[in-house]
Amino acid sequence: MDVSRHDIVIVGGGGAGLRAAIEAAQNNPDASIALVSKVYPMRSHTVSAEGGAAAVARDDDNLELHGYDTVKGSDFLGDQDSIQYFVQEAPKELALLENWGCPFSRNEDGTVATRAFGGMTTKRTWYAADKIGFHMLHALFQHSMRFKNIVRYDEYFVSKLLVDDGVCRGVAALDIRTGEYHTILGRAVILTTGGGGKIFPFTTNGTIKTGDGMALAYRAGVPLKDMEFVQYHPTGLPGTGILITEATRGEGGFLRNNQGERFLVEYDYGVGTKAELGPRDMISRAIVQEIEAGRGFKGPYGEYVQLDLTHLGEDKIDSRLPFVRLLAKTYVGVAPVYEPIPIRPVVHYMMGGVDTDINGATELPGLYAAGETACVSINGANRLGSNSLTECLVFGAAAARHAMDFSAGSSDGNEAALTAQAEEEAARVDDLRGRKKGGEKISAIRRELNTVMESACGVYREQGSMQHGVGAVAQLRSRVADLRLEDDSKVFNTELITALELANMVEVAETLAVSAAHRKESRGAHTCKDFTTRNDDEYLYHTMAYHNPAGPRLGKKDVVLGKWEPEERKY
Amino acid sequence: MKTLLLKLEPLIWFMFGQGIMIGTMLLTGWILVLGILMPLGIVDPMNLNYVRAQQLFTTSLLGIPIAQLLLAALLVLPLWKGAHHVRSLLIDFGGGERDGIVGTVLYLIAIVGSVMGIGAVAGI
Amino acid sequence: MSTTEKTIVISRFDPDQDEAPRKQEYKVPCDPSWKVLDAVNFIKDELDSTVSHRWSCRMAVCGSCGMMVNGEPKLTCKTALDEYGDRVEIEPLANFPVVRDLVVELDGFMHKFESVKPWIKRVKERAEDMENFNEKGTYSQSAEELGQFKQFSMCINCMLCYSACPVVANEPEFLGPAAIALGHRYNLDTRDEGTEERHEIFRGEGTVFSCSYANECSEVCPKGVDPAAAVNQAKFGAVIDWAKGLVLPRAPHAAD
Amino acid sequence: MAGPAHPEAMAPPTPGRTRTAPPQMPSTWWSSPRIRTYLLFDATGIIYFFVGFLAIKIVGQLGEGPIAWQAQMKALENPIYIVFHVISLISVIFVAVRFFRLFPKAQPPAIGPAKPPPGPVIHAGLYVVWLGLTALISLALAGVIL
Ligand SMILES: Cc1cc2nc3c(=O)[nH]c(=O)nc-3n(C[C@H](O)[C@H](O)[C@H](O)COP(=O)(O)OP(=O)(O)OC[C@H]3O[C@@H](n4cnc5c(N)ncnc54)[C@H](O)[C@@H]3O)c2cc1C
Ligand code: SF4
Ligand code: F3S
Ligand code: FES
Repeated sequence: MDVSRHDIVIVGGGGAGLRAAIEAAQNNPDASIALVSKVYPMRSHTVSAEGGAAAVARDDDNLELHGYDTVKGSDFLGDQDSIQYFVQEAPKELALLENWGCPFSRNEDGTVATRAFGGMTTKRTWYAADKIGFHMLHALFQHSMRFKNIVRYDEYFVSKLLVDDGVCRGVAALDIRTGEYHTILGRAVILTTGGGGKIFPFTTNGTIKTGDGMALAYRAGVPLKDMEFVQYHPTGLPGTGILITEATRGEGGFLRNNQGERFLVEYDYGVGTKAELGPRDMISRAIVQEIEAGRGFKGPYGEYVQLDLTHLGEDKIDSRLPFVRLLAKTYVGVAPVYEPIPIRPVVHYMMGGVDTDINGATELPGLYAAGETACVSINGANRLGSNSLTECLVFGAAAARHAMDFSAGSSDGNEAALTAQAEEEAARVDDLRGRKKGGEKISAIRRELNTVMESACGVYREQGSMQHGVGAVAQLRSRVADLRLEDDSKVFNTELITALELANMVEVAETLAVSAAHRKESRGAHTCKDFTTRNDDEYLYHTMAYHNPAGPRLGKKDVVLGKWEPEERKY
Repeated sequence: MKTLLLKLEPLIWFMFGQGIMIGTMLLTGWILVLGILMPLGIVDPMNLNYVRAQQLFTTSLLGIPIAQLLLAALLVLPLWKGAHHVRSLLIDFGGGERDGIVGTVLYLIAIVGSVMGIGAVAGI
Repeated sequence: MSTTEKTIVISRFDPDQDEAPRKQEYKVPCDPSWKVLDAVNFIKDELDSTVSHRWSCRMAVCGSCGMMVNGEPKLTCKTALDEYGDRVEIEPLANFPVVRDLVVELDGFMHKFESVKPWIKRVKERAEDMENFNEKGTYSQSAEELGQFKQFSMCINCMLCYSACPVVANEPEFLGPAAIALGHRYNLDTRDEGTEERHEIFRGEGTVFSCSYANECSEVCPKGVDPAAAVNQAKFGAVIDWAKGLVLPRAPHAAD
Repeated sequence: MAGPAHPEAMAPPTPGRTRTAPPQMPSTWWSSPRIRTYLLFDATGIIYFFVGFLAIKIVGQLGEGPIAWQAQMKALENPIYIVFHVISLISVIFVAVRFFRLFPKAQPPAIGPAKPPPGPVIHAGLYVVWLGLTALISLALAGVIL
């Protein structure tokens, strides 16, 4: 088996992974940084982010306000030390991104322009028309090419963390091209593998978002934190789940029901005066209620409401939202300049993830995490739109700094033991490849998983269906062991990859369902019909899910408060 | 040969660009009258008899032999457009490997033609 | 919704078993709302899980799902299946070595991409250069200056243009449309100072002058980048800098 | 597919890690009207070569004296020459139309501080110059002016 050695290994080439790689490479020109990704970095799903990235930029704004908005958005479950660090680093990180060539939209005076976003008191979202993620990812990727000490492993699938002597010292990665395993050793590992929206049927997430990093850490004994909090984005296209950015509302778009009413204004859904600029969880709930009240439209992919941009005019749509125009035209055949766009809430983002401290460090020495896969936590029970791209930058960089420090003070570990673990993993996966026994089909299990998760952990949740979901997912986990794989070729065997991903998804879904069923309150994105209010007395803590062969074992972790006291979350 | 071509590529491209632009603009009227209308007798060829042709092609403006310059351009530039496009046509049909030799030969033809053309104009 | 049955022909190649690519036909019940990619995914999910292809975002932005559809390079997640008749042929991108089925070799492309030095190059690093920044730490750039290169920054690296370009097919060294467009994008960016160096690269091995302005790249580009415009603008700049270089001494190069 | 592309087309800088099938040209290489137009455009290069050398010969005969010139003008009445010139005229017009369409976008957005005019203006301008020059040259050759 090929073995290579680096100072640190970064798993994932999205916004967080690339930022981490650049930080490490720039500060340590002599260090060797491995960047391992299952797709070429520019294909990472950061590419799809549309709206923008938040950081204080205007004179009428300040860090305090950004911090408060974030804490309030998180329904007071976000850690306030992390949030303060986050808002303070945010402007510097976005300025760096600008220096590296990201084509941000501009104001008249040549400064970077900002737009309004849900839950933010003022315009603090930096944008590049409606393709910020694409531009951010490409700017980072292209900038990273400058550093010759970043060694890329493109299209390598990481399926196991190598742990020796209680320290994470590398990864076992399947070279998708050859079908052979490769041991990639480093004195520290950073997971930046993104979210896992593909657990759900309707999602804005791409097919590569299967929660791999969460599953890797989880199996290595690191707890997953706050997994029950899944963000539904209010405006996805029915059918495909393709995102129509929140910036449509930031720029002044309206939501309408089948009566033509702006229901967020006409009825009281608790978003108050913010109406369309309310936070995502609340607007998603409002839409579901609107539909349940019989004021939705019927369509081939279920009921929906409308997002009306017609009053913005063609010029504004073309300059600020050109991608939305294209997406609506291509995927639902609607011209937003003249007609409203059909939309419905879709799964968008996972607030929870690998538990880390403010430095990105996990409980397992040598293992770090950043980006959507991590839970620092600044997002708490509900993320504010445009905070997560900035989070990738801020905590990607922080994790890299701390991982490099750790790496400098650590030893190489026992190479033979580490390679042996990788050999074992290679044998396991080799066994899986093209095993023409077993009765389960990948696509069937995936579909079942999707159905279960939607009914158990939707916008509104009920104890009954959640409990049922827990049982159903546990069953799916045992059925995954009985997958039938047809493809026995080594080269670019995507069936094998899909099988590994499915196993990860099921594992992550189980922690999600179990965490959700346990939280008997309504907080942020977790809305229980049986327990409709927030219960700070009993549930103001982070849910921790630990790996356990029989199913996740739950624990608690204190929320870091101190600056802002919990209060009712009203907009 | 490929390396030499590579070094001269900017110059070649410049000549080609002039060929396609100026060459085309000058050729249209030339072909129309000299190649079609006069031979068909629609325009009397005597309008361009030896004496008048001599006169016309040596017209100068403010001491600049403007007609001769234009004529030189008309003769020389199309050859560069020709050479370059024939070369790319041959590449399109799978001639990437031979390109060094083919290109060199074609541009040599263009160079020889250019010298002949300038000679012809000077000889009027 | 009613489906229509179409015959989807997929080009198969497995280096372990096949000497050369072969065709395989599938009968697929197609929904009228489907994109071409949906049909391939249906085959993968329901009919034959050994078919290999790349895709991810299914919203025309990650650039991974380029394939030849009835002989033309297409972004399959953006191309409606309805545009085609009852028989649709899907092949891997033309002009690329084929790794497996619909998967092509990307490393040659990545190499070209990287060789134009696609990052902001400065003669002086940011820290030594504060007068160019405002107090927020960002460069000043007007909307108009942004507009000059914005279009060329929209490339999703889907490589359709490489599949369409006749010169790419025959001249392996040619940098090709997307890579040149990318270099040109940085050249037009007011924050960058690496133009002369990139023009030198443009005159090197993979010379921009190889382009014969077929314009096919721009015809097939799904993102309106118009790489042909970039390539031909780049020729102009490369010639000017070349001429300058004949008479003037060379300015110091920007740091890598 | 239409056939193999260059075997090294888009090849990785170092040999790939697994065996690959060689690159193929698009199967529409011959059938696509766009490609045919493009190939025809390149093929006009042959015509330009001939037109150029023919013109050199014509002007050369003018230098040889009145008799040679007269003979040259007579020779041009040969139908083969006429047909060739008709084809050339079509080629030249075809080149102009296609090239003038493609020309504006090849202009850099700024040349130093100067900005070229918008595309459609350049496009129209090229036509004006082309038609103007053609008229001028035709009239001059035909003896109407000068
Ligand atoms: C449609 C959409 C729109 C969004 N809009 C916004 C917005 O406007 N503003 C905002 O702030 N946020 C937005 N978000 C959220 C934000 O884009 C994501 O949270 C963020 O991009 C996540 O980045 P990441 O680096 O953590 O992960 P990703 O970009 O998802 O990257 C994950 C990386 O990990 C690699 N990887 C995964 N598993 C493995 C494995 N097993 N082995 C090897 N490599 C692996 C992948 O190849 C990939 O390179 C949006 C999200 C979506 C889906
Ligand atoms: S220029 Fe267009 S066709 Fe070429 S890679 Fe970029 S987006 Fe794709
Ligand atoms: S198709 Fe090729 S030849 Fe030039 S204009 Fe585009 S690069
Ligand atoms: S799947 Fe991302 S571009 Fe088609």
